Amino acid sequence: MDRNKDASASDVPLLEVEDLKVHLNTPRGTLKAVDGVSFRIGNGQTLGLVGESGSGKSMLVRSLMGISPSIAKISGSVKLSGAELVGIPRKQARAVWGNRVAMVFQDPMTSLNPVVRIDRQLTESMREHLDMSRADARTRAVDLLKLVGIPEPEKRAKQYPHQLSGGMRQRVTIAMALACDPDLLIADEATTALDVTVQRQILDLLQEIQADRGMGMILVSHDLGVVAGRTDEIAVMYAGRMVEHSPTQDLFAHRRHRYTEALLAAVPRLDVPKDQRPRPIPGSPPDLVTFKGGCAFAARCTAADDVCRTERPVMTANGNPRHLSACHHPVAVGGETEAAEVEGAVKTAEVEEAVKAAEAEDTEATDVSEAPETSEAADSTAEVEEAEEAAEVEEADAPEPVETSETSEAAEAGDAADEADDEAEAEAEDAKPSLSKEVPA
Amino acid sequence: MSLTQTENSLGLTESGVETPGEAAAEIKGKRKKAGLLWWFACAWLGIIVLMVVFADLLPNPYDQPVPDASAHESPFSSWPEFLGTDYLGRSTLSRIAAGARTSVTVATIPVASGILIGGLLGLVSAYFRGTTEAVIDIFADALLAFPPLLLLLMMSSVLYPPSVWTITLGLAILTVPGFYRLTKANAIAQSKREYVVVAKAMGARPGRIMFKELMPNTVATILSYAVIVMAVMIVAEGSLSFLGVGVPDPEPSWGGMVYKEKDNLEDYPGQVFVPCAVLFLTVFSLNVIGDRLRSKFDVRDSNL
Amino acid sequence: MWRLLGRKVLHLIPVLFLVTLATTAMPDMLKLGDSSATPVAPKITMDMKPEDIKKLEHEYGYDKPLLERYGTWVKDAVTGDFGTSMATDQPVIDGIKERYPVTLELALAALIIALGVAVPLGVWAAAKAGRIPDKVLGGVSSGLLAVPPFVSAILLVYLFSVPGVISPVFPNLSTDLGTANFIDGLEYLWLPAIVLALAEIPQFQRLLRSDMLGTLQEDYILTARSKGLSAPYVLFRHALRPSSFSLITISGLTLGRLIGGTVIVEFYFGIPGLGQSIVNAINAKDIPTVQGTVVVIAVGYVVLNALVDIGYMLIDPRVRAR
Amino acid sequence: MTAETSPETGEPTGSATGTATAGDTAVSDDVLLSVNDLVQRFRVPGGVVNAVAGVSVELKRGRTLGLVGESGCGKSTLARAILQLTTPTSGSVVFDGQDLTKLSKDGLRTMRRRIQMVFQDPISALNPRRKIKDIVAEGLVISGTPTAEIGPRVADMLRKVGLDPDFVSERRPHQFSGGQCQRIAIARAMVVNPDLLICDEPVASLDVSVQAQVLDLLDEMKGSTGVSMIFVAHDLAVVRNISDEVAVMYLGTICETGDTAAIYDSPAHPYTRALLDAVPAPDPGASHSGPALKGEIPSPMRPPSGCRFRTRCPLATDRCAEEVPQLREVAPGHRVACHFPLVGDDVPKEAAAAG
Repeated sequence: MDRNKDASASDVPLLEVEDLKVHLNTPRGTLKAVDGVSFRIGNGQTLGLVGESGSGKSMLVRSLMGISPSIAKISGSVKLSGAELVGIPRKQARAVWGNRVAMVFQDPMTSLNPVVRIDRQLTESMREHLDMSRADARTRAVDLLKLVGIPEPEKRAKQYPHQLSGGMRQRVTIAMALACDPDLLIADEATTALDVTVQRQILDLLQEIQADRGMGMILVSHDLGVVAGRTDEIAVMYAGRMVEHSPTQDLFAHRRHRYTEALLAAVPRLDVPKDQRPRPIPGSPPDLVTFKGGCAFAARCTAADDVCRTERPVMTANGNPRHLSACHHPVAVGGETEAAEVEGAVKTAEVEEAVKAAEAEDTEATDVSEAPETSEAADSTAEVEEAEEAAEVEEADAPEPVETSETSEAAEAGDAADEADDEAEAEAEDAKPSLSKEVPA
Repeated sequence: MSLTQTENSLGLTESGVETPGEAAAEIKGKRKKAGLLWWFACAWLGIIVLMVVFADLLPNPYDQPVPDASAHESPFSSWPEFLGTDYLGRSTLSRIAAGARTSVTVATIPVASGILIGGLLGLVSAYFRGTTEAVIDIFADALLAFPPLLLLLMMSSVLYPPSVWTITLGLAILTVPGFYRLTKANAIAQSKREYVVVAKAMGARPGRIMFKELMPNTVATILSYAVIVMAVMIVAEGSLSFLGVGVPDPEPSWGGMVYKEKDNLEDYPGQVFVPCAVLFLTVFSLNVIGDRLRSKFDVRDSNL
Repeated sequence: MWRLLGRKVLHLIPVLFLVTLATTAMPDMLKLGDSSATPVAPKITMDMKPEDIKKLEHEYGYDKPLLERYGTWVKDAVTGDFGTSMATDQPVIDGIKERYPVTLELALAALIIALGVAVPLGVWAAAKAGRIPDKVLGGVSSGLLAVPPFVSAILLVYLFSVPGVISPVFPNLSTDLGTANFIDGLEYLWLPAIVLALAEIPQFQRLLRSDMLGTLQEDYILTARSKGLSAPYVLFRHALRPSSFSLITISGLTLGRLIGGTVIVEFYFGIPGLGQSIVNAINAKDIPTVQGTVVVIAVGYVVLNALVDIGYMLIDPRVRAR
Repeated sequence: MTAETSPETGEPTGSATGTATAGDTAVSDDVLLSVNDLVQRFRVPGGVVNAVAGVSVELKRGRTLGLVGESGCGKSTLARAILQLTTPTSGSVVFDGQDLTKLSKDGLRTMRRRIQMVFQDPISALNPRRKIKDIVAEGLVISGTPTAEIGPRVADMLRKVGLDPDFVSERRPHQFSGGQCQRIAIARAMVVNPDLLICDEPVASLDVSVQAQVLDLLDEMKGSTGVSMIFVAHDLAVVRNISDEVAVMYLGTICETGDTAAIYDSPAHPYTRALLDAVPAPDPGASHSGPALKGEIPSPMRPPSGCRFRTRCPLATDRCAEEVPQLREVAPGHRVACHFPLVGDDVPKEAAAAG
């Protein structure tokens, strides 16, 4: 454990991403999943990365971990403590992945190998990167399990993942990510698959560990609520680009980009009066293969004009030098909070009108012209997701056809699930997380 | 490919694992263009069809122009016997063409009846589950408990006298459990999907659910497997005839031709290898087409 | 898990009942096709009158109703008595005892060869999916898949110039199945075993390849890769095991099928195994021998299937937990 | 086993309070659905799951009930049991005066037309090989609507959910995005003019921006047709705007029910409180108001004795382990199953101190 982590403590930011592009070669053309993103994270800082599905946020963080699909072409620059990561030999890069940068995935049910005991999954990266003996690694593994709040760590270490509940498994994946004491922890939608109560536990845990160890952290989420209270800075992504990047407080107080504004208004929240309803964003994101110029949000934006449709906005600071946004018609910077609120109220009404109008259009006239576009957008979203999911089977090989796995599942069900009748099976799904093990009080 | 492969190529092993097709070699959306192999396979099957249709224009396959023991003639020595003649002096080309009729019979009829009976039982079983399923399962499992070739042998020992039709009947019985299990597995997988639950919740009757909801999503898979099962059927008939318990001699059959000539391998290899090659090419073509269909439908499904 | 096991065993009983009943009903089925056919055909001589045949059928008990015959058959079979051969007048069980080891050895040898070749090729193809090695392997396996065993047998014999039909004096494998015997047997069985293996290799290889590809799509492979582990490590330590369950299951089943499926090579190579005896019995219309041999093989197959299922539960921790 | 039986033996008393309130309203015609002491048990390997352990709820005509709880709390099972998609172990489901559990197959089939369902995953809820117009028409075809009428009604309904019938009719589901598929699913449900719409997590798998679209659409439908709704969700924030009443479920039982304002403004059950606290607010200034709930929902195969929530409750005392709390009214129409409710006569502070 004698890596010199302090070398970077001075001016060099922990992570520096410059004009990162992740382009996927699909049969329809190049899909610009991430299209020129730049940001930095200081030591011990937390960045919230927010966006809808298909916005490229997952693709972005996966390209940092070397697990983007093989059809992806990565260009630009990613520097970890000043050392370039893009384009270096795989062997060198492997020394970084899992060691100095580690990742927690979305679904704890699928991100642990079901047939490998927990202790081995925990120790393997220590044995790989830190050259630890089996016994030392095991001791540390048990310590890590204790650290992430797993009761009876000794016993749990010898179990298989399915013997743990969802929340416990996510704790295990966090322990796994912490195994080599990384400088940067990436949590890719780490709580999306969990219940709200458990989500809060896991977020608290992440925050605590981050503060304790002074790690950098990227919290990826589609939910502005998740990142609001737990990050230093927030970056909002839309259609493969960053549209707004700002210190957290400032973003919520003076959001500039129309997309951020719309996203915030769409979140159902408890801290506002009941009559202030979440407002939908009409339409869907553009197709990232065919999308050409202009602002990607223009088609859904209530403030869009011809400039937005033709000219692509660039990230500019407007007032606060640390608050960047890429919008031709940014939301006015409200000086005082009260004034902002009043203005917000007026705006609300306005936008509501506009949205209604847009919706009416959506339903009646434009649908003929718009629908093909949206369905294609759906396609491209699916592509991105699919690509995001695709493991690097070299040369872009076949995702196992869904039907196959299902058929086999069904056949298995046909055999194995004689055990419980149909209904019970359906139910078992509902009760699965809790069936695995009782939770200590 | 052996007859014993039936189960595997149907993807109907106990754990229900499908044997992969070329499916795996294709990425979603990035569909392979129909390659050379595909066109070759289609062309070959076209030739087979031509043979079946025009077999009567060739010399009579039962004719023995030179009725003595030294009747063999090597390939390419005369027309229309350019594939040579067999030990009785019968035209090999004619017998290949007439054998194609046998092969087409044993390939299509059992497969069609297997799809019909097995598919129907599969849908019923997948919809009702419970006792219905358990009872049908027992019969299917009992049939599957015999290694396929063994079952055929057993049947050919009692279905007497052997002919194309008794063999077709035997093969038909053999295919039913395979298609049954495939349909069932497929339909059960779907019945967990919510659109089936929705249909039930809307008050749809069992027939409607089986035929409107479950069947459309099963048919494509079944048909693409059917092509591969046809290949298996052709091999099965060939194997039986090779053992001398299949289509009896004057009737032409590719396997039977190999059986009769196998002892003359040293002297007249052509008489053995010509039917072997025809059998191989046919089976190979069917496999190529079946694999491609399968992967195509799989890809469609995975895009949903 | 134990419940699952119980259900498997419960399911076995009716299946075995149907299997044995079907074989007992063989003489009756014979009459369905041709009412003049008789199960005692091998005993009939030219000068026999229909009454004599009836008498003969009565002697062998074929005139009794099916269920009664089934009862007798089960009672005898439990004590290891499968009746006497019509053709040789030997107890059927003696022939089976003598021939079973030969067939078993042949099937085992074929399975070992097939797995030995297919597993590395399957992993290799999955690792190189879409690249040249995978494409070549895919082509070869598609081709192999279309070669029926009787064709490959003939081809191999022709290529290696092995005399048309081998009829060696087989060592008596039945005394015991020790290693010495196994190796002795291989001297005669290697070529037939390769023929059998050739038919299984492409299937095993394709199965493992596609299962591996499926596994490589899983999130936990991404997790493993994000830990900076090397590609071979991920392939063998994370992907191979969860990918091999179906292969293991299938190889178990294949063994069962091979025991009943060696007919063709036994027939062609003149190997005195169960398959050859069935073909001979069919040609001699020796129903008791067919019946006894088929039952032994089928029951063996069913039981093996059940064992494979149990084995599957033991190796997959997810199933084990149920 | 004792742990399992004790809440059940305690249940009848619970439903007694339930029927008391039901008694008042049963006279009036406006109760559309009343679920009485519904129990749904499943045999699974290793035991029996009490997915729904004695639940009584009531829904008035034209109202919307939000059913909220963590996954595994039995809310989806309850929704399916109401529809008789599973056969309830005991209890009754009275819909418009008829007990669905006692109906014949045919009677149930007719009745089902009046209750429709919308599922969580819109993509798996639509048959991939059927055209949109056939999917939407399904309910009409099943109910024997004349063919001539079907086309126009389908087109009309598609328009109502914001889709252009000329464009979508001939297409298949995979050509649409998740949000559009959910609109189609809603069209399919609403085209038969149901009296009750059961929505099982209809927005959980959608993006936030689309969530609001679907919620708006449902609200619009409710306004224009007067359909009653049961809205199942795991997220209290989602149901807030759409529900008139909310029932919070925990481990197969209802722990709190009341009108929306009461539940959100003055939650009485510590579990409801915790659920509210756990919803992340998109506001960096807002801090969580209570401590995080510890642990996870216990196995429904071995529910804790007494109050099912006690293993995670910050206020639990010995009494909670021994006595099953019954639903009781803390304010008009606001009922809670807790020995130490956060509102009303008991003082939670004391309890907290005692614990």
